[in-house]
Amino acid sequence: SPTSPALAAKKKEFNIAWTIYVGWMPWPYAAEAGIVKKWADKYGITINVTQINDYVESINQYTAGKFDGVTVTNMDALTIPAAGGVDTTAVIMGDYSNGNDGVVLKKGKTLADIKGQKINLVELSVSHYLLARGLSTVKLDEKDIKTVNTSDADIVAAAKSPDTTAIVTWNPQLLEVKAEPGASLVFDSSKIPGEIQDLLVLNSETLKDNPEIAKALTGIWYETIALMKDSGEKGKAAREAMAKLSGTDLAGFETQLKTTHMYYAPKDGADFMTGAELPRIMDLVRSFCFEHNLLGENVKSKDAVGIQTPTSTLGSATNVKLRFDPSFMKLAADGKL
Amino acid sequence: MTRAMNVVPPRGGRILLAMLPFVLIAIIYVIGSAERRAANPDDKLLPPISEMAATTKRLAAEPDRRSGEYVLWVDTAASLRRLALGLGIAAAVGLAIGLTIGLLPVAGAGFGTLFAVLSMIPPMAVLPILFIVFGLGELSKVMLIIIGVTPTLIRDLSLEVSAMPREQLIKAQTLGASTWQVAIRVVLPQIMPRLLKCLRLMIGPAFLFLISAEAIASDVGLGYRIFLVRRYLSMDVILPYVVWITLLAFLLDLALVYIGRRAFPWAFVQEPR
Amino acid sequence: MTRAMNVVPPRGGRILLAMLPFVLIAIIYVIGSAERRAANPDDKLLPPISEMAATTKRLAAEPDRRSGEYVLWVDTAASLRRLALGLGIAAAVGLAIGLTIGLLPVAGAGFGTLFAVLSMIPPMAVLPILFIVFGLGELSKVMLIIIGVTPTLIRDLSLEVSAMPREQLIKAQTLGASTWQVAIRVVLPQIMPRLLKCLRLMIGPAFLFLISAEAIASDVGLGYRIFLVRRYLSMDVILPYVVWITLLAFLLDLALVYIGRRAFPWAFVQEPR
Amino acid sequence: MSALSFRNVWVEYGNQVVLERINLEIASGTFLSVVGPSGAGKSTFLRLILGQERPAQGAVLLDGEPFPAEPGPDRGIVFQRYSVFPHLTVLGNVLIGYEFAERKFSARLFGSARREAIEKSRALIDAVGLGPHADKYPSALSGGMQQRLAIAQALAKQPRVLLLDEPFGALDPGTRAQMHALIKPLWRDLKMTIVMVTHDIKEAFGLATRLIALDKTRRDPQAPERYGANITYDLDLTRDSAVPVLGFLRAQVEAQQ
Amino acid sequence: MSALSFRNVWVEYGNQVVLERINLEIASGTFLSVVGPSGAGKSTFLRLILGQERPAQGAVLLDGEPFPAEPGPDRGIVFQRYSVFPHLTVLGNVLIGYEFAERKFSARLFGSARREAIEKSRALIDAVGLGPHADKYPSALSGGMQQRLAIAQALAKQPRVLLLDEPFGALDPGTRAQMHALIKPLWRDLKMTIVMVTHDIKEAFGLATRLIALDKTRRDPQAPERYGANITYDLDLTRDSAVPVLGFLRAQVEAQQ
Ligand SMILES: Nc1ncnc2c1ncn2[C@@H]1O[C@H](COP(=O)(O)OP(=O)(O)OP(=O)(O)O)[C@@H](O)[C@H]1O
Ligand SMILES: Nc1ncnc2c1ncn2[C@@H]1O[C@H](COP(=O)(O)OP(=O)(O)OP(=O)(O)O)[C@@H](O)[C@H]1O
Ligand SMILES: [Mg+2]
Ligand SMILES: [Mg+2]
Repeated sequence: SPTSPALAAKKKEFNIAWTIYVGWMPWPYAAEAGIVKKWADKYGITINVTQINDYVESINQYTAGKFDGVTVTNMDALTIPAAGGVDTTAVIMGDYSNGNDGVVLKKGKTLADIKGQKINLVELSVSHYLLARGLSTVKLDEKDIKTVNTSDADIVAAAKSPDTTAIVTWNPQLLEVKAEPGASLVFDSSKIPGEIQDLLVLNSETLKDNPEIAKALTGIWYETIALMKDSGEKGKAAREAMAKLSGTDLAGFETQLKTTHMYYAPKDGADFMTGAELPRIMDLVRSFCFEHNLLGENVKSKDAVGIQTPTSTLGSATNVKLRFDPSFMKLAADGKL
Repeated sequence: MTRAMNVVPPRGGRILLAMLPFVLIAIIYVIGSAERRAANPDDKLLPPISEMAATTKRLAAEPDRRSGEYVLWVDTAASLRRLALGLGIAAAVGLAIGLTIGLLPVAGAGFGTLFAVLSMIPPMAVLPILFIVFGLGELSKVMLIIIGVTPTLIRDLSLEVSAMPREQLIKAQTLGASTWQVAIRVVLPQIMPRLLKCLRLMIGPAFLFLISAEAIASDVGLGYRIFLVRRYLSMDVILPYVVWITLLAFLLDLALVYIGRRAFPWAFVQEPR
Repeated sequence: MTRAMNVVPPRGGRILLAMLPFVLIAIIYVIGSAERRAANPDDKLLPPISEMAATTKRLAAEPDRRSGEYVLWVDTAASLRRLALGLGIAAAVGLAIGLTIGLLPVAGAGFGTLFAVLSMIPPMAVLPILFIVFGLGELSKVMLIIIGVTPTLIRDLSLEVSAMPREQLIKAQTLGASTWQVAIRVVLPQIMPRLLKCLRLMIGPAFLFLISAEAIASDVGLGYRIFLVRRYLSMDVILPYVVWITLLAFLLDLALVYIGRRAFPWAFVQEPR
Repeated sequence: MSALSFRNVWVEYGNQVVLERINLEIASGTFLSVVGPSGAGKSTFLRLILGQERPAQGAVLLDGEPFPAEPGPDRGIVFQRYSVFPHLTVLGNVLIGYEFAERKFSARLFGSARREAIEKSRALIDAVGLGPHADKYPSALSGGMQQRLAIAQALAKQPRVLLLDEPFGALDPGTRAQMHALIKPLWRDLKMTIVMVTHDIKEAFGLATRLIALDKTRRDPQAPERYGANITYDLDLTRDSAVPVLGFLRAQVEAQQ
Repeated sequence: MSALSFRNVWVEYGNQVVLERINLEIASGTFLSVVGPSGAGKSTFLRLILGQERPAQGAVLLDGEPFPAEPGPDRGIVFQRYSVFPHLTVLGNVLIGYEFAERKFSARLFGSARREAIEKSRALIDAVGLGPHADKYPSALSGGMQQRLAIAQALAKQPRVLLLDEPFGALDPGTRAQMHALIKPLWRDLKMTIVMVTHDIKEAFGLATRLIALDKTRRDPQAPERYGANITYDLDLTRDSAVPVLGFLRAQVEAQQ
């Protein structure tokens, strides 16, 4: 269709969608503080940063072509746009979850106690992935438990219900669930560091024709998170604003930030992308996705969708749909933006 | 020349006319789908009809790889059970309270405003409280339907009762009827057709609440499946499910019309124009 | 002894009776809240009324530290604008189509089934498509209300038109009226009270759709705020918002009743019993 | 005993006075005809006796007692507009009176009690000439047939006071004569008090033992709503003297000559 | 010209035959009275002329042409049950006929055209005696007043054929005489064809130039629905000869003696 950015060549206006999550709060702050406009002007383009409340809807809209870029986790980038044929490139490796996602039991103290329980979680999400990874560490299988799909917006309320015994969720909901009397956190994402990544992805087609959008976005990102990291008054004000935007206060926001491994330095993000870890992680992720039919019901092998990292290509080389491109982070690291 | 309002299409023409807009919609869909596929061969948003048919066949006729269940039928059974329970209880409660409020001025004064206000509360917004009170199991799903549908039923039925010709209520009293007798022999049978009509209008909202409840916490059901596969934009599952839900709702609607015509022939004597 | 159905409470008693259930609910809430607080001093589910009052004051009377806006009022204005637009357009479209389908047998045959089917599609399930087609701006939120409300309006109004006494339509024709004249001078004014009644019944669903739309894509509005704080289970914000929405809806309802009585006195002459 | 008294009764709708200063004693067992021009307040007069309308001033008494302000089985009514139960067949419409009386809770009869009630109902239905239509719903009856059904319904309860609002207006002369032949002996045997509104002067004189005319006695052309109707004629028809021609009938008498 | 012809017309509801083998020629300018027992099919007969009902067999012709199968301004009607527009005042109910005719699109009159139409309407409203009630809604009118309003409404259009279904049934004799005095000259001056159903034999004979009686000629007690009504009497009232007593009236005549 003519609105599809896949067909668009040179353009001047770009739409980026974001959703509320601790690792993505720099985006609205940057928009509000004028950082977005500053960098957009520098590259002679316009960037609209739009909030979508529903995370899945934001990715769906990106996949349908309504947005040129979106904030997304590595797993969802693979299963929704990439599996949906939209060639997608991750240009910013923002952070990975280092405890932001967790498994909480109301009955039981260790992960092994989960056996036979009913678990409330957002099925087929990173929570599900975390659970699967956790189960494998205690030699359990998904057959040993029962999952109940529970909306992320309502999971805190669900956790209060007396008949709920096990929950897998992410922050800020995780903080609320953990605080339930008698609840214990038995597994979290800090046990699988780097596996749940928060990215900014762009449509590869748009990126190829308009590299300046990636440059502008990278510039915005690193300027903003530098502010966020700042320990002085300016940093505090920025973090407070971000907290407000995500519906919490400074203390709550900083608690969440603690369990988020931010790549404040562009070089660290780029290094992670070019490292040997990434292909191993993506292989784990795509295996999980394939086993749960997330790559499409008719897909016969986990190789169907190709994933390209700077060091290697996983799966079909002729059907690469998810790419990791560290070049813009490198430009930032080199101060060439 | 005959006035437009007096032109009655013949029986055959009527069926053709009724089909026409559906055929048009199907054609528009096919074109839209083909266009998107031309631009992106893996497009998931508007899958071609052949692909949806294949998915439907797999969901309805092949056991699931992991659970061994026939997904479509398991989902349908679970959802219909919840829907039937919810609508059934809502109908009974709505009928009883609506009749009381409409017939007794004292009850109307005491509870009319209450239910007018209750019917305005968005049920989704108070879900957390519902969860605590009714748990996360089947009960809370059925309750969401009941809570969503009953206040409207109550309001509509009580308005209907108070709009009944006063002459009839007076006539009944001159025939010696007590309030209770008026309620069960005069008012109740006369609002039953209205109840059916209301229920027909409420099928849509009831499905809406059911799907929302299943989207929030569930492990089986039509709404569960739709929201599960929404995670990877499987429109080839969502669209057939939506069509299936619409078909189910439409059949339920037809069934209610049929029941109405059989059970309350007097209400339909003059209806066909 | 007077029959229960003939006991009419006096004016003052009626108001007292109407208040009673609300007072009861408030008392139950206060007790429940106190109990939960006693068990867990950090309980968030049923905050005491004092806490909710403080939160409300903060949202309504203190400018937001960052934006300088009065959150409650900004949310209310945004939501009411969407609601008014959505309901207004739905009413106009519903009236036009409902009247046409009810009055013209050909239109009824052609589109009656279509709208019966359309009214059964759960709008939430096709949300992704709606957002794609109508974008993510104000339009899609208004559209969700329109799509959710209009088919029901169309069905109800067209049923109402076809239930009009045939004698009146025939009388109008013997007075020389064309189809168009029958529509605007005989049918339209007589279904206006019904439209108002329908709109009253649709206020609840309209708010539901609005809140759902705002929960998915928005950055201001009553539904957005509820969605935003739901993850923290901030019932001290959610409950006042729910009460506020209910109050708004109830006032809207009263306004529609008032408009109906002023504009269509003939429809209410016999109503008070 | 079922004597009715009106003591200085006024009825008003908003600022329109409909009836004013009505003083009337109706002895038990009277067959009272009420005549008067259209819109005079005849139906309103009946509604007062029924307890459906309360006087703005004054009181209506039954056997000297203040009136129960609600309709009851002691006062039957046939309304001016057909008012049968649309959801019951002809038979069901008559039967329901017996069912109300005999089964307080279920209001339904079964077995032999039902057969008996059906028999009584059928006799009444045959008497009003609806025998072949016993299983039809009211919507399939002609206007006059519905009116006859309403009459059968009211008679089933054998009320002490029977109120008839133009009961035979929609009937052809043949059927009307049948109805007269039905009601007169019932009135005599059951010692009912009957109040009948009619426009048929022959009928009014032929059936009744007493006749009153309702009409406005004063008119203000600028404010027609300021004055209500009153009793302008009150004739005892049991005396064997000549009956005076009613003033307000003159136009009609002239027109027919 | 407005002559009506019935050629072997049958009307059936489901398996019930209502009218059978009706053959009738009604000359233009006739004032035809239709009498017959309740439920005979008189209203159905009018609905046929109106185009509201289609015959199961046979044809109804207007001036020899097949009938337009829909109601039109050439045929006015006053229904048996009051059928005025509830959402318009008395004045609005009469006015709307003029508005339909003169403003195709808006169906509303303004300015001097409106004033003129209001004048004509008021004259009619005064003629039926509703002058002081011109601003009331129908729900605040008595039964007879609604009926008079319906008459005024139908007369406003001066139709070629006027159909009256017991138009004066709910009126007192005085008002009824007024209505007769109103309609007779209009019929003469406008050369209308009037078909009037009535139960009042005096009225039927007094106003009409021709009278027909509808009744069943054959009855099967086991299956009353198998036979429909037919024309049992057809009297020309313009001849100066004695009029025979109608058979089906005997009961009534006897009862009144
Ligand atoms: N609900 C009402 N609201 C206002 N006025 C009313 C109402 N009902 C009746 N009226 C007025 O009361 C007066 C008497 O009405 P009523 O029905 O008693 O007359 P009636 O004598 O029975 O006439 P008819 O012979 O035509 O039936 C009328 O002028 C009428 O306009
Ligand atoms: N909608 C209908 N469905 C079935 N039967 C009907 C319907 N309308 C009328 N009938 C039947 O048709 C017959 C004639 O009815 P119609 O109304 O023409 O009688 P009528 O001569 O006008 O009687 P009345 O003097 O009582 O008004 C009746 O026996 C009635 O039962
Ligand atoms: Mg009256
Ligand atoms: Mg008739």
